[in-house]
Amino acid sequence: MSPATQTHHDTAEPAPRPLLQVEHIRKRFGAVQALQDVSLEVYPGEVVALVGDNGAGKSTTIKMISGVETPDEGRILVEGREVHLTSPAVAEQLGIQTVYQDLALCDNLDIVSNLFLGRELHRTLIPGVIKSIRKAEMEERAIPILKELGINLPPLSTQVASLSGGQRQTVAVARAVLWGSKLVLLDEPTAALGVTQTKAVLDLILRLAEKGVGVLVISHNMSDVFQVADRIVVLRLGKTVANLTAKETRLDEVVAAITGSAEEVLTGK
Amino acid sequence: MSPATQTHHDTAEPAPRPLLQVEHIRKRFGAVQALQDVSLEVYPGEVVALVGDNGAGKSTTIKMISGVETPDEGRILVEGREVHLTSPAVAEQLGIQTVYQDLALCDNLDIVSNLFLGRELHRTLIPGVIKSIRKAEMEERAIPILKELGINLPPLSTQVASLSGGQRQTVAVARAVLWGSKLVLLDEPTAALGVTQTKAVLDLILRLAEKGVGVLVISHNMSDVFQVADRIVVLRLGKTVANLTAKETRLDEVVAAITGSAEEVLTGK
Amino acid sequence: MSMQLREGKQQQQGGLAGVWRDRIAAGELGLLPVMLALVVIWIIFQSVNSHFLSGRNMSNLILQIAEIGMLGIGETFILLLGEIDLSIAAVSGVAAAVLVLMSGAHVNPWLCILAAVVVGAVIGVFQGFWVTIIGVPAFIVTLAGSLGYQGILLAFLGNTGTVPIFNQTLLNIAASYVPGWLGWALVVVAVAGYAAGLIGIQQGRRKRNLSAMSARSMTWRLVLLGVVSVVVVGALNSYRGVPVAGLILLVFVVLFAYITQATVFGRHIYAVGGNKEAARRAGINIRSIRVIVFTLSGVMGAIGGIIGASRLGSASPASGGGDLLLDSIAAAVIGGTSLFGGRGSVWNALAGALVIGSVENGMDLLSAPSSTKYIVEGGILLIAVTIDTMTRNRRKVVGR
Amino acid sequence: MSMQLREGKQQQQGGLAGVWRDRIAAGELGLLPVMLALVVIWIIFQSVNSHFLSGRNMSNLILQIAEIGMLGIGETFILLLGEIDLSIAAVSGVAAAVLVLMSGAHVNPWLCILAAVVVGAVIGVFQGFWVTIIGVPAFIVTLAGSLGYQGILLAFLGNTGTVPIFNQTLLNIAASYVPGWLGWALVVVAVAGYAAGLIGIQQGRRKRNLSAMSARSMTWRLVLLGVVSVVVVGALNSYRGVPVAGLILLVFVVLFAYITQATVFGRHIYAVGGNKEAARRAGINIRSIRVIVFTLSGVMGAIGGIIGASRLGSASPASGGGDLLLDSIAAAVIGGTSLFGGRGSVWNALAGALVIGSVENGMDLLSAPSSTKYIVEGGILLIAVTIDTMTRNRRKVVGR
Amino acid sequence: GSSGGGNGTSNGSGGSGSKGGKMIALLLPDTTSSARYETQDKPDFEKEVKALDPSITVDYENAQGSDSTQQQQAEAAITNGAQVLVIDPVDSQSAATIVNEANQAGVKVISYDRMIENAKVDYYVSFDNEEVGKLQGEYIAQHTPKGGTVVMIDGAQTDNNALQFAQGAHAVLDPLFKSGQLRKGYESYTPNWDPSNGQREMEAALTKLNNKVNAVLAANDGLAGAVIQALAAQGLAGKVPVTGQDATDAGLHDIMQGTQSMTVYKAVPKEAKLAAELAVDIVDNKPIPSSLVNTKVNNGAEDVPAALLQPVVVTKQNIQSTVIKDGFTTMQKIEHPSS
Ligand SMILES: Nc1ncnc2c1ncn2[C@@H]1O[C@H](COP(=O)(O)OP(=O)(O)OP(=O)(O)O)[C@@H](O)[C@H]1O
Ligand SMILES: Nc1ncnc2c1ncn2[C@@H]1O[C@H](COP(=O)(O)OP(=O)(O)OP(=O)(O)O)[C@@H](O)[C@H]1O
Ligand SMILES: O[C@@H]1[C@@H](O)[C@H](O)OC[C@H]1O
Ligand SMILES: [Mg+2]
Ligand SMILES: [Mg+2]
Repeated sequence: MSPATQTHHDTAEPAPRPLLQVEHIRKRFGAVQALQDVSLEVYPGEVVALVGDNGAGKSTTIKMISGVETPDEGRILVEGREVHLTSPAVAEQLGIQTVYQDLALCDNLDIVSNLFLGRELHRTLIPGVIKSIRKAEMEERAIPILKELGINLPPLSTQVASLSGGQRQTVAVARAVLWGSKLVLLDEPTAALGVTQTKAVLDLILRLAEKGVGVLVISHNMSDVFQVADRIVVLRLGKTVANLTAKETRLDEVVAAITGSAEEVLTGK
Repeated sequence: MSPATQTHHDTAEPAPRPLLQVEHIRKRFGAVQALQDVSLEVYPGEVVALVGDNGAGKSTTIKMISGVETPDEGRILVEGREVHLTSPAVAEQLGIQTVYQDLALCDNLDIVSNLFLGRELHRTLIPGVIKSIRKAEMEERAIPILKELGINLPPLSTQVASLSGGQRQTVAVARAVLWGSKLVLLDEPTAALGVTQTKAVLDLILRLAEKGVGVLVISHNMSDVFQVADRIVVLRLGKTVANLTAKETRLDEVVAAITGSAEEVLTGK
Repeated sequence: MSMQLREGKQQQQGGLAGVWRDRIAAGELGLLPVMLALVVIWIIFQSVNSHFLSGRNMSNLILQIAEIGMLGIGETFILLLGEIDLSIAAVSGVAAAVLVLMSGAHVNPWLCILAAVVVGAVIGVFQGFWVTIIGVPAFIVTLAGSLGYQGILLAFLGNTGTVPIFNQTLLNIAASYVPGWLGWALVVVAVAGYAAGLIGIQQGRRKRNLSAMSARSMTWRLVLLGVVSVVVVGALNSYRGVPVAGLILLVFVVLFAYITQATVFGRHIYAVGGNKEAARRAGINIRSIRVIVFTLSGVMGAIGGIIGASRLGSASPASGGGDLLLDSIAAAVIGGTSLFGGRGSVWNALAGALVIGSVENGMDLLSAPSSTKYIVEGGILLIAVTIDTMTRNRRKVVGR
Repeated sequence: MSMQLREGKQQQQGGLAGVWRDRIAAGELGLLPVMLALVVIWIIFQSVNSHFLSGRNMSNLILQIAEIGMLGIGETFILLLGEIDLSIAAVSGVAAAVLVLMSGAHVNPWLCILAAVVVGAVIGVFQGFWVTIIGVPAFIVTLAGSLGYQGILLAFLGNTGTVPIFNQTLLNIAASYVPGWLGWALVVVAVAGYAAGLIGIQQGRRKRNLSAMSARSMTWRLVLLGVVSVVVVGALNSYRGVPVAGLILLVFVVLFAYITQATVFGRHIYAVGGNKEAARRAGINIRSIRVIVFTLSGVMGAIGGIIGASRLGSASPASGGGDLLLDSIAAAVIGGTSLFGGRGSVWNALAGALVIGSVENGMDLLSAPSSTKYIVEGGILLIAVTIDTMTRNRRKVVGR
Repeated sequence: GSSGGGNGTSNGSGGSGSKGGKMIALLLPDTTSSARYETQDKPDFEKEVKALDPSITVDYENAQGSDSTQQQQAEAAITNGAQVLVIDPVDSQSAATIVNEANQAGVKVISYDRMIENAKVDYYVSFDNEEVGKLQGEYIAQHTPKGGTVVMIDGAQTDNNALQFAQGAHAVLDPLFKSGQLRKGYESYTPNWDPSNGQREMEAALTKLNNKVNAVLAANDGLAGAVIQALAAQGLAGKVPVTGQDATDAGLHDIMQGTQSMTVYKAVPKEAKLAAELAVDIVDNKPIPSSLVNTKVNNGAEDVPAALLQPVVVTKQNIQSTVIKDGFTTMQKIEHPSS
């Protein structure tokens, strides 16, 4: 029923297996039906943009895939196998890394600790009991990645509580880039970024895709979307209403799908 | 030394008194000199955009004007008189309203309560002691304002903790619009907003200015900036490095000032 | 585009059942889980000892929780702010000492009460000042305070030991009962008042085209209130009537519930507890809010102390000691008030005090050995709050 | 464009004085303010009673704080998580009871110790499970637990009353001293070990081109450690040497300071305490972290109980009662550990225990009347933390 | 259920079935200041009642040191239908409220061990608290060398009894302090009767007096144990007389070891037996034999008919003829207090 299969992978060459398949998920919070029927796919090396109006359910969708919330109905498949993402740890182990819209950093820890949180470089002193942190190595590894994102940062031992909005966002993005091995989910990763930093992040997204990583990115900025996305999935009121190949779509079509002013046109397409 | 006087008010007609003057403020946080030398002015009915790279000190500047932080050095004048903004309450009383980058909402309260926080409509039962809240009136007044911002919202009695990013931002903007009588400070007010909602907020900014309110808006989105701003103030590494009239400036000039790649050109201008 | 305030539509959609389903899903159950736990506790005790639900024992229970209830209210205010008050029990002891000493010097009993309350208020102001202006954590200020007030209490009573109250007015606070007919009249007033308020508010909302409670829902609430109050007053009248101290507690609960839920000051308490910085940025004078709340806590401590002294007929160097402090904090927390601020209500404190009081009262009726009592009390407490936690399980996901 | 990691540059700019100025401005003073308060307290007591700083009294002081110190460490772990443990004192009582009863049955002393620790651990696991998996607030679980364990203690000792320890090994825990020469040897080892560690780390950082501590700064730290430990050991050796129980406490502090500051597990505790949801989203198993921390707290409670029993030479139904609970929480909080999670250190607990212990010890030396004792204790506590708060005043703006 | 009393069990479960049955409530103050309440008073009292009239149930409550808890427990007992309250008050003054409630409900009250002041109490069965302090003081007076230094570790200032013990001791010792025959080197009340506080106080005393301590008046055996521990650390245990109270197994053990010198033995079994006889006679409506009630004590409200027992000083010498002979404890228990 949805045009989900109509992607640019649907060509003559043997279609690779999708990295991620989200099938008809639904989610209700108390009186609010946040997701009614959401389906989407991400192939390896593909950049998919998830767009939609405020409150359309984009962040909720991402939280389902990253294991922060669990769907009421519907299935999620990773590399063809159904998975039960009961916690973010499960998603991480599957190689899924996420930048959340609210950034989710530990304010009381410093920049380096946040970058490596849950994945600290360590030396095992007593197996299974004491793992000593390799602080200097962590700092050493952090520097080039942050540099790549082109941002002014205070000393790396600064608590993230005192960072500026863009600096915080950069830390969160760097974290996902450092660890995302298969699928990277980015919820408005450039919302707080300056011109140069935005460009750096978009470049990074493209480079990740080149390496074969699947990228699902949420953005309200259509020019960013068209710069990086292979495919554009549109959510409206908790439903996927369009699944478009970026190259074959015009901006106004996407906007129309978002606002719902031309639903018929698109689904008829 | 700074080109701060070079505004479009610098014409033949008698210059109105600036609403806000920020003069050479400095601020240090521990080892970080966040602001080195910031000066700017906002006239009644004028929209001033404050732009700069991430970490340039934009939010810190706004916090000085809204009374959240106090400068180490320098002066702030409102309507020509030096003011000591020792707390946000002081700024509010001067008619200054602010949308903060981190939104600063009370997650445990509902939408209406957040909109009216600190300014609840009430009926005085015992003078100075018991003021009973007029809940229904507050709700009634909130509806049209939220409608104007064109956003989907769950029931108004929903805790803001469960709102989407854009919904939260809308609540914060609506709050400032409701109460800002003289000067409205907006720190990236459209960062989380969709296309339609962004347009609604930009329209609102223009309407505020028409009413004679001064608006100081921070944004990384240059097209937004050029749509609404009369003047553009550029910060770099905690210093005001340019003060440009929007109509007479090209995009690349602003970007150059932000990144510092053409400092000489601009100051020489 | 279209702004869809989904409210009206959604609430009608599911009808009453739908509303309840949504509420349960969202964990918005208010007092229900605690009340459920309380009913379970009562059924268990009644089945083991048939005196438990007798009018006489209910009357005792109410008097037994009067002091904890008062302290629990004060502590609730503090917890709503995200602070803690470890001195409230010690304050009650000092207030009790002031009361009995002044009364012993034949001061007019009302003056004695006033003096005790003023002492509580002064202590509260002092603590509020130290927490707010100097910025020392409330935990430390009130812990240090608690030590200090214990010292003061000893300085007052250390050499005389226990001082009895002879004044009948003071003794009557905890020893008199409302006559039967007046009890019934109060039921009528309460139900009628609630009905009037409810209908007034909902009509106002309808007039403004806002979502309003359905007539059925309103009827249900009124019937519930009516049935509960008839049963309680009936039971109490079968003994000596409604205890005045219990009525005072109820008045305080209603009054403060109103203040927290429906006044500007109350709203600001929640705001400060939810996000201090956001409240400050909204221009709220968070300092004065905090000083006032600490003062209120001191006053409630003093009022609790007065009721406690009246009930015990005396004050001693041990007044305000023992488990009183932890019991009062627990009363607030059991009811569902968060230790992290911004969530809870004064009604919770009453419910929590009832849980604690019922457990202690029930165990006393069974006259079990001390070791068993402790273990069972701990167990019931744990189970009661576990029921509460499980029924509002989804809350965790939504909140914090 | 250019990423400017301002670190290196800035730190060299101001030199040592500049670093200190920045630190004071940022409120990053660590233990200094508490230590300052402690020194003030010591000077005051010494000037009132010349025995206060005698080697003998210092030795007593160390033994007196050993139990509170152990409990304070356990509580610090819990507070770092943003939870609270109200049962730690009761656990120490139960562990003490297990110890004396088994020892009375002539069980090998090491087995007795092991059994007591295991009991603490089991209790900790149980509580951690209930808090984490069922989701009942720690305040309630540990309060209920505390009641339950008091009951168990009574069941154990209610019929016998005080049970003395006869086993010399157990008594020796709190009654033996390190010989003088060994004390000095320990100073050498400590300073040398610290020097080696410091130099190793800083060289590693230099090699990697990261900002590193200046040689001058390192020398200062070493000299400070050297002087303090020489003075302390010298004083203690003038009496009987370093008390073994004090040494055990110190070893625990150093060990746990290492664990919290330098291991993955420790980092995760801070993360969970700072932002539970962020930690969860980072893939940290917050459940196991919490269960482990509660277990640790139970174990520390038990160890404290063992030391307490050894010192008293017995256990009784009163073990773990009195002010022990509030004192242990206060030890952690006075040192600067936040009740809201994510901020603090194990060293704080030691400093806090020293403050509390010094005040109590000093007041005992003065043999003031109880009322004075309470008032002065409260006053000193308040002033000590006020000093701490004021010196790190700017912290408030930066944090939370 | 209301199946009526008479099942004769003396444990708690009797409470529910005793409506209309015969019941006595035994209300004791705490479990921590002394072990006696759980180890002696309760079992002895219950045993005696059972022997005298098996149809009577005993409703036992312990207030854990809180006077308001005790009030709650008294109310529970009255609700349960007790005809007699045997109360060892947590607080001698505040318990008057309980007596008033009992009077209103027609329930008789025996003030047990501690007097309830200013209330219409029916009987008083006890030892004399001041007498206890006097015995301790006299022992110190007799066993301290002239000019010797005395340390006094008193009980909790929040416990009325502790004040009375201290008063008794001071009545004996103050004249000696005044005349210079003895010197008071240190005195402190001990918060909560907590031995670890007592240990700290004794250490402070030793430090302050540079170990020149010739006698220690410790208010009870729990504190005596802590004092001995502090003395032992200075090698002084057994060299300095230490008093005590309650004749606990641990205290008697220390007396046998020679580290504690005396304890004041309050023959609890006798006290409990007396109280039980009185209570049973009241419940069974029997006349009270005048041999039981030997005196009257004024409690501020009236002269209360009283049965007063003499506290006895127990030392190593008379241990056999007192506590052992009375069956208060056994040599086996003294040697192995944990069994
Ligand atoms: N935890 C929650 N509890 C209740 N309602 C929620 C919760 N999370 C999301 N919602 C509701 O679900 C809807 C979708 O929210 P979501 O955050 O997914 O939107 P979004 O598409 O990310 O919007 P934005 O562009 O503004 O970030 C919103 O109406 C929101 O209010
Ligand atoms: N409370 C604070 N403590 C320490 N450093 C701070 C604090 N607030 C801001 N800073 C530092 O001051 C500098 C300026 O921060 P500010 O938030 O003003 O930047 P900004 O221009 O708003 O950036 P962005 O576009 O990313 O929001 C940053 O380097 C930041 O790390
Ligand atoms: O027997 C003593 C008791 O009377 C007192 O109240 O508490 C301490 C005990 O030793
Ligand atoms: Mg979103
Ligand atoms: Mg900013």
